[in-house]
Amino acid sequence: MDLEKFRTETRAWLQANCPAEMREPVRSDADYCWGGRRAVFSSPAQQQWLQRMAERGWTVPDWPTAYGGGGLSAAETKVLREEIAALGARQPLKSFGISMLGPALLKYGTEAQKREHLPRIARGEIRWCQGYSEPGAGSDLAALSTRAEDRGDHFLVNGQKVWTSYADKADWIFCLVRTDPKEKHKGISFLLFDMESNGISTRPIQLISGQSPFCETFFDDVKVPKENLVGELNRGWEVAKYLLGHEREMISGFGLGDGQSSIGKAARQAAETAPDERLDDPLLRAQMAVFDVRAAAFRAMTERFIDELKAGRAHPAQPSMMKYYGTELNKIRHTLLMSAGGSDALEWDSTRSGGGAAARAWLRSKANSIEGGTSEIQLNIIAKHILGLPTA
Amino acid sequence: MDLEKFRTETRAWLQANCPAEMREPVRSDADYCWGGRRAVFSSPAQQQWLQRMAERGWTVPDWPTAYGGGGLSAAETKVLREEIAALGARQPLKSFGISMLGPALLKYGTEAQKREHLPRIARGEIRWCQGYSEPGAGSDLAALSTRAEDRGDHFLVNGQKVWTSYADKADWIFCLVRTDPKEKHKGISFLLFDMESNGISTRPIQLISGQSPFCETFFDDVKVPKENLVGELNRGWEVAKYLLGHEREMISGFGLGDGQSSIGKAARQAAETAPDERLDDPLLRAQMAVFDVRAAAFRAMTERFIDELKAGRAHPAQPSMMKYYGTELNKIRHTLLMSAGGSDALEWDSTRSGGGAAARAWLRSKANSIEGGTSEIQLNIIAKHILGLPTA
Amino acid sequence: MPLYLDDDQIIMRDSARSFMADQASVAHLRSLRDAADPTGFSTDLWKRFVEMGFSGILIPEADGGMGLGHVEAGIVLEEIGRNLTPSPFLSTGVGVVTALGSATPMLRERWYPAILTGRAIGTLAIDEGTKHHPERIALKAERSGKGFRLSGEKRFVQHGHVADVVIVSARTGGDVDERSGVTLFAVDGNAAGLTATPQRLLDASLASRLTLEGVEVEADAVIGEVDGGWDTLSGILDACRAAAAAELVGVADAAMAITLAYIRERRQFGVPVGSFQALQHRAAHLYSEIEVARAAVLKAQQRLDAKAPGAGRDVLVAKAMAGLAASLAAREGVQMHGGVGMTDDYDIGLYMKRGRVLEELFGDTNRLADRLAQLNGY
Amino acid sequence: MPLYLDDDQIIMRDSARSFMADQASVAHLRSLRDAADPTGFSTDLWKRFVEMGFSGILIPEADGGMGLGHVEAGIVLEEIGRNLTPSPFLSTGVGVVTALGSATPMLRERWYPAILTGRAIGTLAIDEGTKHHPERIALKAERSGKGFRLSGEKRFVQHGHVADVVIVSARTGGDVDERSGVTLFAVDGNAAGLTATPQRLLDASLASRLTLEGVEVEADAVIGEVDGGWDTLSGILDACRAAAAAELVGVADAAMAITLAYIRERRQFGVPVGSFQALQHRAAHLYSEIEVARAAVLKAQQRLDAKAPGAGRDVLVAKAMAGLAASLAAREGVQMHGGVGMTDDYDIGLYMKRGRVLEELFGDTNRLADRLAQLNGY
Repeated sequence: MDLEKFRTETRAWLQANCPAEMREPVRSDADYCWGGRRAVFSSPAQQQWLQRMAERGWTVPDWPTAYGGGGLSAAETKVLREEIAALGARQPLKSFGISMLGPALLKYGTEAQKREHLPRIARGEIRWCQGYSEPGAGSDLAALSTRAEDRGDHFLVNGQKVWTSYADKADWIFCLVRTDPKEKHKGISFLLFDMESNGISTRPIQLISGQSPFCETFFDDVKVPKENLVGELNRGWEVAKYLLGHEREMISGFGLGDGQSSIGKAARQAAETAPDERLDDPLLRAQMAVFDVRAAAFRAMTERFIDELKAGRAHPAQPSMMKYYGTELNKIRHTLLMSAGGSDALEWDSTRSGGGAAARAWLRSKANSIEGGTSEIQLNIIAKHILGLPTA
Repeated sequence: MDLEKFRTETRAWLQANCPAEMREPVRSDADYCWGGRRAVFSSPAQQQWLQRMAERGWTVPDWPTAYGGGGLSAAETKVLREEIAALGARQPLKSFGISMLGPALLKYGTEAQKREHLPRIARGEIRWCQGYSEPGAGSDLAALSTRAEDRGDHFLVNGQKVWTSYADKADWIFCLVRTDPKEKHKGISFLLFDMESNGISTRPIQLISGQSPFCETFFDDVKVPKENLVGELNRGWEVAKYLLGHEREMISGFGLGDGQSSIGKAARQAAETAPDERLDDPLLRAQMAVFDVRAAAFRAMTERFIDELKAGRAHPAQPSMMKYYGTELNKIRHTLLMSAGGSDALEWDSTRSGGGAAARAWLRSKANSIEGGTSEIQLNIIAKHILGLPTA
Repeated sequence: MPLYLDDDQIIMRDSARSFMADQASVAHLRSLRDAADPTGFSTDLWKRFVEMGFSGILIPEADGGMGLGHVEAGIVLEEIGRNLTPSPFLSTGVGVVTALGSATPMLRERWYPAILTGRAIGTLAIDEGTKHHPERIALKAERSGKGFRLSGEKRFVQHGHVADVVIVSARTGGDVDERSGVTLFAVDGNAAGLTATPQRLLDASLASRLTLEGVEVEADAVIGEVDGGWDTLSGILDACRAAAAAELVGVADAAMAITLAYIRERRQFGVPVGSFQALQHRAAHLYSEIEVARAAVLKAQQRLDAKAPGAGRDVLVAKAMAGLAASLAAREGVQMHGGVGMTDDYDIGLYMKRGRVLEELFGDTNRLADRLAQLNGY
Repeated sequence: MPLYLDDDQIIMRDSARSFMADQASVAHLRSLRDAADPTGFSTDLWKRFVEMGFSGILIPEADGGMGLGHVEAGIVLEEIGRNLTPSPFLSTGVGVVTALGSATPMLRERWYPAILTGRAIGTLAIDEGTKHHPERIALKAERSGKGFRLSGEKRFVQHGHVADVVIVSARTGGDVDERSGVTLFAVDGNAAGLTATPQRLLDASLASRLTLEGVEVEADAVIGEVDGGWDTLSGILDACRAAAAAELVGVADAAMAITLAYIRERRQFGVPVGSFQALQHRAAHLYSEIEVARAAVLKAQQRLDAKAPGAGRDVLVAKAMAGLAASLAAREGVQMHGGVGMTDDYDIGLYMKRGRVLEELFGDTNRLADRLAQLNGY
C-alpha cells in the first residue's frame, strides 16, 4: 500500500474516531486506561476510544491480524505512531501484555497460547502482571527461589514475588519459577497463570510517593496446568531476557515526558511566570535549556532505535542504553519541575497541588532507574556486550 | 606570643619587605621562583623577596629554626598565611623540597640528613625532583623495578623513572628504588642523590600543552652513598606514602585558582564584556555561578583541612579527598575560562593570546587529576579507608 | 580561630547528638506523621529542647539566654537534620530570636522570656511567591492611628498555624522588588484579621498560607527602621540560611551513613553491593561533597558570629553548597538502596523529602548562587 | 524515512571511511603540523577529495554537482572528524556551496565550477567578537557607485588566508544586534583592501582575522536580499552547524574508540584497566551520549534535506548535543589514558583539541541551547 495514501486515510480515521477528550494531555495516572476483567474507565470516551482502536487492531498495530493485531508493516506502524502524536491522541490502552508478554509469546509461545492470550491482550480484556523480582534477589534476577514442582499434569508453585506491578489489579501473571534447584540460569521456567487461582495473595507495598503500585505476591500450593509453560522447561531465562529487552524499550519512553516538547514551557506555568518574560530563575533556566537539548536528542534516539529495531539493525543490548538514558533523563525532568514549582510543589495533599501531583511524580520517578533493571545493571550490560570491555 | 600582636607585626614587616612587583598576581609559570643551583630570577625583586623571607625562615614558617624554618606555631603560621593572602604577596619559593621531601625528612630523616638538606631547601639553594613513577607502573606505584643493589658502602642504581617533574632542572632527586625483588611493597627503599652523579640522563616529555615540565630519567650504574637512605631499608613505601599525602595537599591547592576569588570576574575580562553588564552568555554564567559556590566552599575546606592537620585531627586519608576535589575543580575552572575566552582562547602562539596561555593552561590542568595519584586512586582510598567499604 | 569545633562545642555536639538520637529519632517523626499530628511537632519534645536551653542559644546572656552563636545553633540543627526531628527550633530559636535582636526593648521583653520558657514559639512570614524572593513584597502596611494596618498574603510559613509571634515583612513604601520601603513587624499569632491555613508538605511538616486582612499593630511592633527594614531582614535571612544549611548537612550526613550501612551489608551476585567499584567511587565523591559543604557551613557560622563584613556571602556559599550535597546524598541514597529505597519502610526516602523542603527554604541553590554571582559583579 | 543510513548512504560511508583512513589519517595531521604547514591543509589531498566528488556533494546536479544532501555531507564530515583531517571541506563544500545556492546565476556560474574542479576554496566570515553572535555585525557595507564598499573586521575565519571566495555578513542598515539590515556578500579572496592574518589554533588549524578597508564589490556580489540577508544567513548557519555536529560525532566516536582500545590492553594491579567497573560505567555512559548525539545529528540532517519547517531547531539540538558528547569523550579519553594521555605521542590529546575548536565554531553548546530555550519561549 502506498504510504502517503495510508497516512491520509489514517489521519482521517483518527480525526473521525478519536473523541475530543482523548486528545487532551494526560494529567495524571488516573487518565490511563489499563483494561482487564475489572476495567475502570474514567469516561465513556475512554472506553469508546479503546473499543474503536481495538476493532482495527491498532492497540497492537504491528501484530498479525490473526492474533488481534493490525497487521501493519514497520513503515505503516511508524506513520500511525506519527499521526497519533500529531493529533495529540492518548494511548488507548496501557498494558504489560502489549509491551512485555506479547512480544515474548509471539516469539516463544505455542500456537494455542498465542490464540488464547494475544487477542485478549489486544482488546484489553485481560490485564497482566509480571512475576520476576524476589526479596533478596534484587538486581541478581536469576537468583530466584520460587519453586514449581512437577506434579504430572500440573506444576505446584510455592514462593514469593516482590515489586509485582499492580498485582492486586491484574487478572493473569507471567512468572519466573525455579524448576531445577541445582542450576541457576538453566533451572528457570516461564509460566502463565490466572491470579484467581487458589493459593495466591497480594499485599501492596507503601512507597515514598505515598502510592502503592507494587505488591508483594505470595504463592501457596498454586496449581498451574502444564500447558501454561512458555518455551522449554528450564529455558525460561531466555524468554525472560527477551522480554526484559522489551520492558526496557517501554521504560526508556519515560524520558520523552508525555509528548511535552519543552520543559521550559511546562515550568513557566508552574513558576507563575508571565508568558512574555524569561524564566526569572536564570540558573534553573540554564539547566532546563540543556535538558531540552538532551530530551530532544533522545526523542531522535528513540525514533532511530525503533526504526533500527524494526529493521533488525539494532544491537541486541541497545535496549539497555535506551532504558538507562531515558530513565535518568526522566529523573532530571522531575527534579527540574520540582525546582520550578517551588514551595507549592512541596504540598502533599492540597487541592491546589492536585494532591501533591508534582511531588509524588518526582518521587515516583526515582524508581525508574531501579525497576526493570537498575541503571548500574544497564551500564554493566553496555560495557560488556556493546563495548566489549573485559571482566577482571 | 599574643596572636594579635604577632599579626600586627607580621603585617608591618610584610608591607615593609614585600617588593611591589611581588604583590602582582601571578600571570604565568615564568613568574614562579624555583631556586636551585642554577636558579633563574625573573627580576631582582623576586630574588630579594626570596632572600628576605628565607632569612626569617618564612619560606617554611612552621619548620624548626634549627633547620632553617620560622619556628612558628600552627596559629601563627595561619596568621602569616592570612596576612600574605591579604597583601596579595606571591609565594617566595615553589619547591618540591618544601611541599614533599621536607615533611618526610622531618619525620623519617636522621639528624645528619635534616641538618644537611632542610636548610638548603628552606633557602631555595637546592631544587629537588621526585623519582616515583616508572613506565608500565602507572597508578600501581609500588610495581616499580628500578634496582638498587647493595655494594657495601654504596647502592648501585639502575633503571628508569618517568614523569619526573623538572628533572632536567633539578639538583637532587628523592627516589623510590627496589632493594628486594622478592617483595612488592616491602622491598622498596627511599634514596636521596645528586642529579650530577655519573650515569644519570634525562629526556623531556613533549605534552599536549606543548610544554615539557616532565622528563624520563635514566639511571645507569649510579653510585649512591649508604647514608643517603631515608628510613629503614625495605621500608621506603612508608616514607613514600607519607610524602604522597603532602603532595596531595599541595596539588589540592590548584582548585583555589591563585587567589582569584570569582571565576566570573576573571571571565568578564576574557569575554570582553563591558564592566557594567551581566556576562551575556546566560548558560556559561550559570555554570560559573555554581563553580564559584564550589570554589568558595573548597577554600573553606582547605582552611579546615590545614587547621585539622596541624591539630592532628585530620583523617589520615583526607589528603586524598583534598587532592581529588581540588584537581577536579581546577579542571572545571579552566574549561569555563576556555568557554569565556571563545575563539581568542583557541589561539596557540599569538601575542594577543599570550602564547596560547589559556589553551595551554587548560590542557595542562587535565594532568591534575592524573599526577600524584589519579582521581580514581583517590576515590578508591576514600572508599576503603574513610568509608570502610568492603573489597569484593 | 581554627576552622573546627572547639572543645566546648564538641561537648555540646555530643550532648545534642545523644539527646536527639534518644528522644527525637526518625521513629519520632514517623509516629507524628502517621498520627497526622495537627501541630506538626511534639510540644513535649519542645519542652525538653527548652530545658536543654536550646531555645535560648542565640539570646544574649543579659536577656537570660545562653549568649552563644551560630556555630552552636548549627550544632543543634545538624542533629535535627540527622534525626529528621520536627521542631520549631529554626523558626523560633534562630529566625525570631535573631529578628528580635533588632527590636525595641519592649518587644524583646515580651517575647524573649516566653521563648526561653517555652511558652511561645514563632516564625517568619517572608515569601509571597512560590519561589524565595525576599524583596518581592506586595503585602502592605499603612499608617493607621499610632500604628499600622497590614493587608496581604504570605506563603510557606513554617509552623504558621501555631505560631505565637510572626515576623512579617511588609511594604511601607517603594515598589514590589525594591529594597527600600520594606518594614518588619512582629505580629501576634492571634491578632484579629490574621488567618493561617496549614498545608501538609511532602516531609509531613506543616507550612501555612497566611492571610492578613487589615491586621492592626502598634507602632512599636516595628523591628528596625520603618522603610529601612531591608538590612535587618538580610541579617535575619543570613542567620536562617546558615541554620538551614546546617540542618541540610545533618540530612546529607545521615542519608550517606544509612546508605553506606546498607551497601556494606546488602549482597548481590555473591558479594556486598558496597564492594562494587562504581558505587564506591560515587560514595567517595558524595563524601567529598558533604565534607566540603560542612566546611563552608562552619566558615559561614564563624563569620556570622564574628560579625565579619561580607559574611552574607559566606552564607550564600554555605546554603548553596549544602543544598548540592544534600540533594546528591538523597539521590545516591535512594538509588544505592535499590527497590527498598522506594518503600516507606526504609528511612532514605524521608531524608530525600526533608532535604527537598530545606532546599526551598530561604532560597534554593540556584537562587543563592545567582545572588553570589551578582555580588561578584557578573 | 527511517532514521538510519540507507543502503546508498552506507556504501558512501564505507568508501569515505576507507579513503580517509588510508589517505588522511591522524599521521597526516601530525606531518602537516610538525612541518608548520602555512596552508593549513594539503592541497594534494584536497584534489583527491575533489576527484571523489566530495566538493560537489551539495551542488545541484543541474550545476554539475552530485545533488546530494546534508546526510551525505555529514557522512564525509564524520570521517573527517574521526581522522582529524585538516580540510576546507566544511567551509567550502558546505558553507560556501550553501551560500551560493541563494546567489545570482552569475555568481554560481563563477564559483561552482571552480569549486567542483578544485580550483577554488572558500569560507565564511561571520563572527566579529570572540564568541559566536551572528547578529552582532558592525562591519559596514555602504553603497558606492553601482556596488558596495565594505569596511570592518571579522574573526575566526577558517582558511581565511587562502580562501578564493569569502562570504561576508555586513550591515547595510539597522543597529548591531538587529536582524534586519544584514546583507551577505561574496568577496574575492584577493580583493584590494582585504587583509587576512592567519593565527595557528591549538588544533594546528589556521583561522584568520580579516580586515576589510574599503573593499569594493559589484552589486551582484550580494547574496539574497539587500538588508534582508538574515534568513539566508540562518540557512547557511543551519547547514554549517549540522556539518560541525557531524564532524564532532566523528571526533567523539574516534576518541572513544582509541580510549576503549587502550583500556582493554593496558594493565594495572594485574588486570586490564578496562575491567574496573568505575571505568566501565563511565565508558557506557559516554557511549550512550555519543549514540544519542548521533541520532540527533542524523535527524537534523534529514530534516534539512526535507526542507522541513523548524529544522533549524533540530540543528540547534544536534550541534549542542554533539558538543556535549565530544567534550565528554575527550575528557574521559585523556583521563582514562592516564599519564600517556597527556603526552603528544598519543592521539587522544589531538581529539581534545579539535573538539574544542569545533565546539566554538558556529556557536557552542551554551549558546545554541540558550537559543533553543528562546525558541521554546523561555
